[in-house]
Amino acid sequence: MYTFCLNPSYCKGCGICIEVCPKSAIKSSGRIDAKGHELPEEQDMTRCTGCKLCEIVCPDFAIAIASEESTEEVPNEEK
Amino acid sequence: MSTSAHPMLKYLKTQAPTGPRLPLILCPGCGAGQVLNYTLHAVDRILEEDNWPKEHFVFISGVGCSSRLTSHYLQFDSGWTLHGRSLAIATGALLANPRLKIIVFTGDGDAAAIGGNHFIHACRRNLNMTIICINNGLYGMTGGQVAPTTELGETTPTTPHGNVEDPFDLCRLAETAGAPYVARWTTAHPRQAIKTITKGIRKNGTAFIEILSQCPVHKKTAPVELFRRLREITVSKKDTDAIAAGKIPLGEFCNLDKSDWIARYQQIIENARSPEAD
Amino acid sequence: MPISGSKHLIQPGNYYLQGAQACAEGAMLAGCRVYAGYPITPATEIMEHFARRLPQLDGRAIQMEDEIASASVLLGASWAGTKAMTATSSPGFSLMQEVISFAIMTETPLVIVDVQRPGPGQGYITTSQEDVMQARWGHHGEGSIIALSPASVQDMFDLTIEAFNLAERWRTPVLIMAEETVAHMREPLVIPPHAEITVVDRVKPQDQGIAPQDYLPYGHGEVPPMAIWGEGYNINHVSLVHYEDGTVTRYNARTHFENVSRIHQKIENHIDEITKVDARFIDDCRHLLICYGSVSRTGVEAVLEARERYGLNIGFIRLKTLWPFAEARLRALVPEVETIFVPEMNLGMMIHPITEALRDRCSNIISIPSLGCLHTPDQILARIREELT
Amino acid sequence: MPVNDRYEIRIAGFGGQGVVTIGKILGTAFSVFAGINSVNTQSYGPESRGGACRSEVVVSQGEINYPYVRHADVLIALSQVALDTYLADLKESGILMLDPGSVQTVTDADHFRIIKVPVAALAHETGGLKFQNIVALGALHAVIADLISEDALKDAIQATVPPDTLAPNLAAFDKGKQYINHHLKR
Repeated sequence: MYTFCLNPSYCKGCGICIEVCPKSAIKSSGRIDAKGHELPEEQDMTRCTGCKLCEIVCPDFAIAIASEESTEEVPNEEK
Repeated sequence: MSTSAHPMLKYLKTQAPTGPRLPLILCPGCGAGQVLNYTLHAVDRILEEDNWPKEHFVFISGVGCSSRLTSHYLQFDSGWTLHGRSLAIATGALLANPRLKIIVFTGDGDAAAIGGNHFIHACRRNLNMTIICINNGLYGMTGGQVAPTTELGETTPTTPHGNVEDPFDLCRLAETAGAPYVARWTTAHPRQAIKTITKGIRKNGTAFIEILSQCPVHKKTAPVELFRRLREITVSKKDTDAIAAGKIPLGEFCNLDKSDWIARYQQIIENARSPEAD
Repeated sequence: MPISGSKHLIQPGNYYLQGAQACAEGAMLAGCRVYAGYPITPATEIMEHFARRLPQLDGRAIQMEDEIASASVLLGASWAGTKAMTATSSPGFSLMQEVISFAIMTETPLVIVDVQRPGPGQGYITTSQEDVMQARWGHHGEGSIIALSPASVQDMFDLTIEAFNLAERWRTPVLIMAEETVAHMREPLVIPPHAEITVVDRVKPQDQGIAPQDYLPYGHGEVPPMAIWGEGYNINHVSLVHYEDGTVTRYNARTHFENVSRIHQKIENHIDEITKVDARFIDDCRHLLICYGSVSRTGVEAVLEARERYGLNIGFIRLKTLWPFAEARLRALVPEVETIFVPEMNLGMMIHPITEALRDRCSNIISIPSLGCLHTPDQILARIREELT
Repeated sequence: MPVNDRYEIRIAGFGGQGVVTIGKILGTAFSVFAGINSVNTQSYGPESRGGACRSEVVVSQGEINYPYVRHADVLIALSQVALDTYLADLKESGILMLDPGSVQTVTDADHFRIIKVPVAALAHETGGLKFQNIVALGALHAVIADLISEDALKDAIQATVPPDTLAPNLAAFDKGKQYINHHLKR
């Protein structure tokens, strides 16, 4: 089981992640954020195979696909 | 909502003393961010597998949208330099310290127009650098003007009546000029791009990798639409019929073994410093 | 800082060399290990000397595709921790203005020699001082520049070492405004014991105990310590208006002013430390001759003759540093005089800052121009006598 | 030579005649091997061969300010054009050395001390035309031997020419010097 983690302050709503997902696990949220971007959201993450294509193609480093045993953490923020 | 973050953020300066540096300055759906993502995946793999010190990696760029990738985002040594001159600057860095692993981000205007002369000579000289050219077929930063890679007939702000010039094939140019490693992919080919960039960085000598990219803003088209189009207009280099019909070939065009500038010059240094020399 | 001992460095002793060779040998003693250039008369001899000698010192010389590329090489080499230089002549110097501007903003130490030839256009291949204003004002944007003016083969050696020291000390590009005359002439050259030669190296953040995570590439004081590529400081060189930490976003006018004025003032606030002026026969002189470069050789000969043969009480000043302009130094030296003569191998260029500095000391400041050749002493003398008798 | 007195030598001809090399050898001889200050300058056309070419050496026991010839003490003219161009700067009763094979016309000849040396012909006798400059240098030394020793000049030749051409160069020097001593001196 995988989790679709979106950083809404990085995402610009280009939709490429939705386009590349081979399983249609994510979809557009239909909501416009404060900067005018239409952000994606999960549709059905039970379909997700963890291929991470959405994470790789994201132009804004806004997506992380976490597996349940994921140890990935928030990056070190510079002082 | 999970707190997991993109794995490549470990290579980016998300935060600086004067405030946050991300999100990237690029427009929504810009392919340059994707190329950065692919490149960092390649570097990540190399750091994991090759035992190269991270501090030896240096990213250099010129001016233009693609060059914004080194404008203070990277947790690496980097230089955001002069329009067209990044390859000459990379040359200087390698003359000073040949152990550096130089990755140059450039665009089609930066590499082929204002930097065209430096580009062909960098390919000819064969210093150990990886040139990643993000080709969106126009000048994005200044408003979508015609570039040396713009298709014949296209209208742009500076070709309002249509472009009368034929575009450069940058890979053929690089190969003819002598670069030992030349390849092309698009932003819509992420896994192939990562594999090729990894190979390019590992290549001893000048590696030229062209990534065809999308500019949704100046093409006035949705990113996803352009992303699909990149798949449609390109084919494998092996599909000669489709290429003859006008499709753009993708893949590795050459991968030659030849000694690089530093290795050849090292012989001169050793001769000059040998006890037999004056 | 002691010079790293190498049997391949020019050894102390007496030599008879061309100015071009003295310049290259001085650079190598100062630590220059990368040279990039493009052939152009009358500067080519410098490059040919480097190409022959640098491999012996484990350095690298390269012929680039043009002067823009040559100057660009210096940026990369300097950032990677090596002192680097190029030499060109006037048409090539025009092409290098882009890099000079960029190096000022990115605070990159490098040295550019302009062996001046006459212009405009291709002009000719003889001697000239027609680029002295371009040296200061040729680059786009604000930013002070350091430019030196050698007059002898010994100067070509000494001032090249000085140029590297100034570049490293102030983290800035330094120009050597040579002329065909001094680049091609041969003269005795004395190489002092290496221990007597001062060599300055840039301050790195490591030297000040600054850790990578605390490092501000454009901070920590008037002249920021400079991190070297490959040493783990993740330095990003930027020429867009930036904050101390290199951030370029969130533009505002105050940051812009602070950024550029610091870069300008780090030079302008230290003019006395940077500049050199030679003066002779200044006490109680009634007239004065001010010049620079090889013209100062003719100038002093004309002054000696004017004093000895014609009894004219005329003093002599030579500017060894053209930029920053040594205005305060000049004002401290120069008394009220009746006439100031300024011979130059152009149609009157440095006469402008000289006039600006001394207009209350003298109301009759006269240009003695020459194009394409060094004035003869007789030419200068004739103009002096025409004015004063 | 008194302090601050300048002795000025100008050599002029076509490019390729070795004009620049004699200037360099003379300067090196004076400054490196005889300890006398000198400045050597040169000018040449953009063509490497065949253009007008000039080399000068100014010698002084004191400081040399103006680096070029003001009033030449010696003019070695290896072509008619060189003579016509530079004769005006030669001092009254200055030394004018010329090859009668290439310089035929001298105006105001009685104002100067003219020394005719068939440098080209003598060079052919020693090893070829390329040694004509050193023949001229040897001949010059016979005339200015009071200013500098033969050893200093020969040391300077050795320091300047490629090692494998040293022997013919020294022979050419001797040839020029002997010609003067045999033919023109009592």
